[in-house]
Amino acid sequence: MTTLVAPVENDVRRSERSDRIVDLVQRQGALAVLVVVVIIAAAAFPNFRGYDNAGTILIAAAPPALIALGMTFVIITGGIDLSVGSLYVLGGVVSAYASKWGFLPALLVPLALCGLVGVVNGVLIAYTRMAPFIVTLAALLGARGLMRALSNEGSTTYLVGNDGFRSFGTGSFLGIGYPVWLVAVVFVLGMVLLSRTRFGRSVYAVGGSEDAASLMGVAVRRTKVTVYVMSGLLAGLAGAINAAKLGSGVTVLGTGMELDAIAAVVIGGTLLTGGAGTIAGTIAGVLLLGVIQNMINQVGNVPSSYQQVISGAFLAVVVVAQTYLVKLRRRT
Amino acid sequence: MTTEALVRRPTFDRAWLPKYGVYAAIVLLVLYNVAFTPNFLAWSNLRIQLVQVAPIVIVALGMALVIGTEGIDLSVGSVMALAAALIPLYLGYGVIAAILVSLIAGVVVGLINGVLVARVGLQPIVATLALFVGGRGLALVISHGQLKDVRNDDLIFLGSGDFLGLPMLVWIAALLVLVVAFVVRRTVFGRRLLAVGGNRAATELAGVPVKRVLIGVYVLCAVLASIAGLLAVARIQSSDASSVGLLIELSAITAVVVGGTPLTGGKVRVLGTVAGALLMQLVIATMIKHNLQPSTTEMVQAVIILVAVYAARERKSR
Amino acid sequence: KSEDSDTPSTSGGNASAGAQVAESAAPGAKSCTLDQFGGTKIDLKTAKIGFSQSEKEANPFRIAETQSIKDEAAKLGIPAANLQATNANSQFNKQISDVEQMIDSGVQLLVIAPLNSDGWDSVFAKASAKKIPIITIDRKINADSCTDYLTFIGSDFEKQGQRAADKMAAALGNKGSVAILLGAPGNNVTTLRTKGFKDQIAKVAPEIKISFEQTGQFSREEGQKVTEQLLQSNSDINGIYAENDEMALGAEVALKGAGKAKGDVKIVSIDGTKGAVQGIVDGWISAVIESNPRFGPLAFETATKFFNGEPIPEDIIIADREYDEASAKTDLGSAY
Amino acid sequence: MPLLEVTDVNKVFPGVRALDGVTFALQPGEVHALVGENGAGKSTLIKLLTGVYQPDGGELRYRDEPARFATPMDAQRAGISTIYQEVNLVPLMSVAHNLFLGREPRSAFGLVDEKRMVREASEILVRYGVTTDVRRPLGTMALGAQQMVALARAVMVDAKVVIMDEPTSSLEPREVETLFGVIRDLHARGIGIVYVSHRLDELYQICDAVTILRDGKVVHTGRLAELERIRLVSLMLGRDMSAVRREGFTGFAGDHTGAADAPPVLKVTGLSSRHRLHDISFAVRPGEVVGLGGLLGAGRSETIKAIGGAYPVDAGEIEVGGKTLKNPTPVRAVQAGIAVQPEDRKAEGIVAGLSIRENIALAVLPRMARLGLVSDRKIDKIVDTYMTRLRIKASGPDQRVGDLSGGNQQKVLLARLLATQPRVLLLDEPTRGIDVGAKAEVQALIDELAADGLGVVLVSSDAEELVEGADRVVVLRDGAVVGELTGTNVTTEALLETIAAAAVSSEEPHDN
Ligand SMILES: Nc1ncnc2c1ncn2[C@@H]1O[C@H](COP(=O)(O)OP(=O)(O)OP(=O)(O)O)[C@@H](O)[C@H]1O
Ligand SMILES: Nc1ncnc2c1ncn2[C@@H]1O[C@H](COP(=O)(O)OP(=O)(O)OP(=O)(O)O)[C@@H](O)[C@H]1O
Ligand SMILES: [Mg+2]
Ligand SMILES: [Mg+2]
Repeated sequence: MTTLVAPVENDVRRSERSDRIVDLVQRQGALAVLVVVVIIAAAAFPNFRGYDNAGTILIAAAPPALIALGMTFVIITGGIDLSVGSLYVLGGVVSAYASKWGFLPALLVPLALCGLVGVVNGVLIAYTRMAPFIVTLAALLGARGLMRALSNEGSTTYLVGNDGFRSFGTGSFLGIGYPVWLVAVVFVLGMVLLSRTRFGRSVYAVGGSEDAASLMGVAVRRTKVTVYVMSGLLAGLAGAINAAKLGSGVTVLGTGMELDAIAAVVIGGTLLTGGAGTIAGTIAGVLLLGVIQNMINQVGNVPSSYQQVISGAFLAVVVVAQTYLVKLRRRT
Repeated sequence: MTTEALVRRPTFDRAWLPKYGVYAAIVLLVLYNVAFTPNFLAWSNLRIQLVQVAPIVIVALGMALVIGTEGIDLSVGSVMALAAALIPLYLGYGVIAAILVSLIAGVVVGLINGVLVARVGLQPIVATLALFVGGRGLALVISHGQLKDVRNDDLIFLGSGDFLGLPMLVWIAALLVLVVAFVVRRTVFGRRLLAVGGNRAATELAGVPVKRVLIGVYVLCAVLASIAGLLAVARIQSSDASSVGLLIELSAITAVVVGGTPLTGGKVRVLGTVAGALLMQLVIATMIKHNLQPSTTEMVQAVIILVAVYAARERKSR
Repeated sequence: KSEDSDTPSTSGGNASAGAQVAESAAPGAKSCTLDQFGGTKIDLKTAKIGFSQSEKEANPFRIAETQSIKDEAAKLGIPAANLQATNANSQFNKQISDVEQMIDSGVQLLVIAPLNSDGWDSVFAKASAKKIPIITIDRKINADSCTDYLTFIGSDFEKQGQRAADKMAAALGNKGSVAILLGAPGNNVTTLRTKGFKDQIAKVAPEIKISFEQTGQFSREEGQKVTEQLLQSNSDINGIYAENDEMALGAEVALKGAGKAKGDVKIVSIDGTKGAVQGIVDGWISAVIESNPRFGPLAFETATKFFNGEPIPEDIIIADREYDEASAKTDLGSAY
Repeated sequence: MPLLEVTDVNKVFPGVRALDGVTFALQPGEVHALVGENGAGKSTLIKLLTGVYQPDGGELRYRDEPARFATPMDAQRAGISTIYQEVNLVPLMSVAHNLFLGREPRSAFGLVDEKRMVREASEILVRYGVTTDVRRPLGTMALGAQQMVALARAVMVDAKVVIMDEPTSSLEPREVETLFGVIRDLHARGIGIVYVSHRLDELYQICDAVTILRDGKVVHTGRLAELERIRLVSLMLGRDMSAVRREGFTGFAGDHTGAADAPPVLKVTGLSSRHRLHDISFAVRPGEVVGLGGLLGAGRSETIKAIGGAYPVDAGEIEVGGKTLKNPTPVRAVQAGIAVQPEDRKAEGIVAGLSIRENIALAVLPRMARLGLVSDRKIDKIVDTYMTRLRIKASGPDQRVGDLSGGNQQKVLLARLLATQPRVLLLDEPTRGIDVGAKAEVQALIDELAADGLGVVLVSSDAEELVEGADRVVVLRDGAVVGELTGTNVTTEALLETIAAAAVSSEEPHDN
């Protein structure tokens, strides 16, 4: 086809350099805050600087990071998954149980079970138009009930019977625990999946405008089911690597984990309304929460109640700062 | 287009389930209990159920209003804890003073939430998450983490006293239900609230002070939560900031949603919310009375939530 | 009119009144010396010590426990900066990373109040690499002593349950119908206190029927709610075994609310907090088995002995006292 | 042999029969107009053709074979491309991603080839007159440009059929020309086109055949050239030709007799907002209709919103009835007597989930209440008044506004504005997307209101409407006033000339 008319300036918003910078800071706001916080922590606490301490932060962040990764996908489609905390515990329990059959079952059985719950979540949400909040709230209860049913009301802690699996959880390479490497690989895959594949594009499209996406030929339902399955799988995987690390299927975990994950994702700049967000941001969000926790411990002897006040205040400050950055971007 | 085709009332049979499903479920559950649970029909039993559900109803009322504006408030449990923590501190100045202080705490938390949502423009779930985390910590700081026994007769009367044969708690909850129903149906604030939930941009352009309405809603919700908090203190006769209102946000949201109020805003079903809370209370009571294990209770709750919400789900209309 | 409870410092510091006493170790039990453990001798006064608390200091037991550790450290002249204390806020993973972080920062002795008995593999891997002795208090960790950790100091939860059963049997005259208010599901304490109680009841008073068990989540409010429900549907109940004092106090409120008189339903519970002992004095509670939280003196004493080369037994079980109608009034002062 | 054909299809939504035994055939190389009033069933028919809905009965044939499209993707794969009525793209996604969604160019490992996509997107869009950084979010572009992206997206694939549901409702004249160019091009290549529009002149410009729907039934189908314009309208409305002839096409009667020397009821001086509005000044006298002209993106909507307090301004003064409006917010603006009808009815106008009653009363609740308690009696009275006065067709005041036809929704919105007893009405595209009948009614209403002494500001992309409706037209471009038409000068030609002249003189972008 030939050019039909002379090009005109359609771009009503002239892009400016300051605009771009703000844009960058906004998109990587969490990273910026993370860098600042790390610098402060390193200056203030000698013990923070250690290589070991970094390893500890990372290994502690590994399971929450996996959960937040799944949550990122879900939130970008405009949904939410409250069941991840329960699935995480459930995954750990069945992983420890299945470890007596070997390394692979210890990894695959929790994936299968949690993936299945993800399928149920996804199908209910995609095909019945029930609100994700409520479907996954029910799944939170259901999965926890299932975990308790499988562990004699939580009183039986299955021990990891497979030495290979156990040493996968506690061993390290270059001073960094194996689980961290695994999580790093999963994150790279997640990034590629989200930003460089058609599936990733459809995730954004569904969150940006479900109707438009469906009219543009995106398989909306399949995309939705997929993200909830992914979220379930990742929560199960998080449970499994945690079981490997702890050497047992601890049943007293995971309460409030879903809110931590949501907080990390939001701090990372992903919009809860869907349609926008990055995985790099989520990593920064998860690490930020971990570093803050670590800093509070570094201060030493902070009473538990003050710790919560500080976390809450910090959360508010970060999110408010993020919002102002976004507003700033919109205004220019 | 012609007038005839414009008359598109949903037909009765299809609209029945979403509207009255909760009530039907309650009836079914009551019938089951009458048949299989000893002493279920006793007045004392009804009384216990009402007393236990009262705090959840009170919190759920506020939650319903917030959800009506397309928001959510996770901080209600922390507000209860704050209110509870303040009571013993000010009881020395009299019950009224203590109650006032805890209500003021609710107002303050509500203002913070409201300002974060309405003015700063945070997503409600994140805005209230901060106080969900920090609020309970603050309550613990205030109470030095100590559980304190409350031996004030006036306060205890609120928690376990009777008036005209009904527990005070139930009277208070019933009164608040009426107040909230009245606010939603009859006041300018209530109508505006629904409009904000239905279409915030349009409501703003129509000249409605949207931010004020939103802040008002969050304040109201927090005040209701602090009432629930002080009533909890009155009932258990002690103030324990670490456990009062724990996880109540989930119960409240469940009650609201099971009661037929959509999370998408623009609609508030006050009686439905009460029924939703009652249904969940009856489910738990039934499980306890039949001595079932927590795992079973949780799984049954999950199924009931799904079924109730599936039945009440809005058909998509464009 | 507000009832001003004791501040933490006085309740925990009331050492002489309720100090822990270790039961003599069973002869032939496994023990551990510094040599066997492979660590190096350090001087506690200058050492860096880490203390990991499991739950918020929001109930008398935890408050007294943390305070006792801090007070004893102060008493020994350990500078406050050398005692690093963390609190896991009931989040197990946080406790694990808290402890790992303390190991990274170079602590030389760890005192841990574990949230859970299992799941300490990664901590042990890290601690044993650096030969840091771990003393676990109040809850035991399922692992090998002298390799993974040094020793456990604490109560025998199962035995507490058994003793509660004895008290219940005595209070009910060996027959009746009993309800159990369970602790938080999945908690080891819950499991053991339940097992001990049930086994012992079956043994000493088979005519006592356990007709109801529901969780009260270790909380007063839940304890009250569940008791209200159960009094309604199981009107024949004449004993309630509460697995901690908080639930017992909740049950007390529920009994009052249901119009029961003192002693209609016998309550036996475990912990020994002031409130519950007061409940015995008031006549609502029959007996309380103590679970003593004042671990400070014994923990530091054990550590000192260990670094002096003395053998340390695998388990140091403390002799918990008990309160009943006879002793409650006089012993009220030593409750925490 | 028809390319795409449905015979005797029905579609029933709960409580409404949207299509009733419709038969429709599209020949190859034909531009087929599909017309009808709001709610006649045009969009529904299109959605049936493209797999969004499944027909309740009847048969769908494509290229002479029975066909069934389960999803829009199926139809797309088979060669049926569609531009749906509301721009159906994803605003938060980049232009390039929107253009290529679902068919992104892929490199090794099946990964999306971002570079190639951006390059190709730029190349493609230039042909549609869109020269923008294709990596920026689509939502930041003007509506017209968005529509062009949708068009490019639809035509990009190797389509046999292209369906356009009101593609021009948000296009400026030049863009319409581009669109027509594309259509002629497709036409020449033998592609079948279904074209829906409420703008009748457009139909006569480019369509070959026409099918008229009324209340879900086909009332006429045939060659368009053989159908007189007035007959087309009478068929659409189901009214007598003579009645249509008598009433004319627009509802405007002509000039308003607002006192020429009365002090202005609205005076805007030096209104500026960074990047968007530059020193805008104009005045409106009572009884006068002032048009705001200009191309899409000229800043008309922003001007209106700024006056209504809903768009931040950095400088400038707004006076209503001689009193300055300080720190304008929507609340203060309404109190001062300004009523704004926003451009996007669905997003910023109606509250779809609430009833007609609630919608009309929304802005005046305090007046309908004592001590914060609303009086339903008072509300019923004004609702009644306006429903009658604006001839709102509905089953009753309790009907959900979302269930009304576009025209009636618009009237509800107007009723809400009027209920505030404003002194100035700011109307942004009051007749967009509503059918001829409703349009005429709204236009007549504007006349009536002006006659009652209100000052009216009218924004319309429909040059004819603007010129006929307004007494004066202030022309904007790039957020600045570039001219004003008064008296006999208020003509379509003069309007287009002013816009064009301004376009030439403002070629160098201003910077501030
Ligand atoms: N999803 C739906 N659910 C219920 N009713 C619907 C739905 N879609 C359309 N309708 C109804 O079907 C009828 C036909 O609507 P349709 O959108 O096809 O009209 P249209 O001719 O495209 O009108 P317009 O010119 O306003 O776009 C209308 O009464 C409309 O309200
Ligand atoms: N500063 C801005 N930032 C982002 N988008 C903008 C900005 N300015 C304008 N736009 C976009 O440009 C589009 C066209 O602008 P606008 O609506 O002001 O044009 P208009 O002259 O009012 O035209 P009409 O009212 O006919 O649509 C709008 O959809 C808006 O989203
Ligand atoms: Mg249409
Ligand atoms: Mg506009």
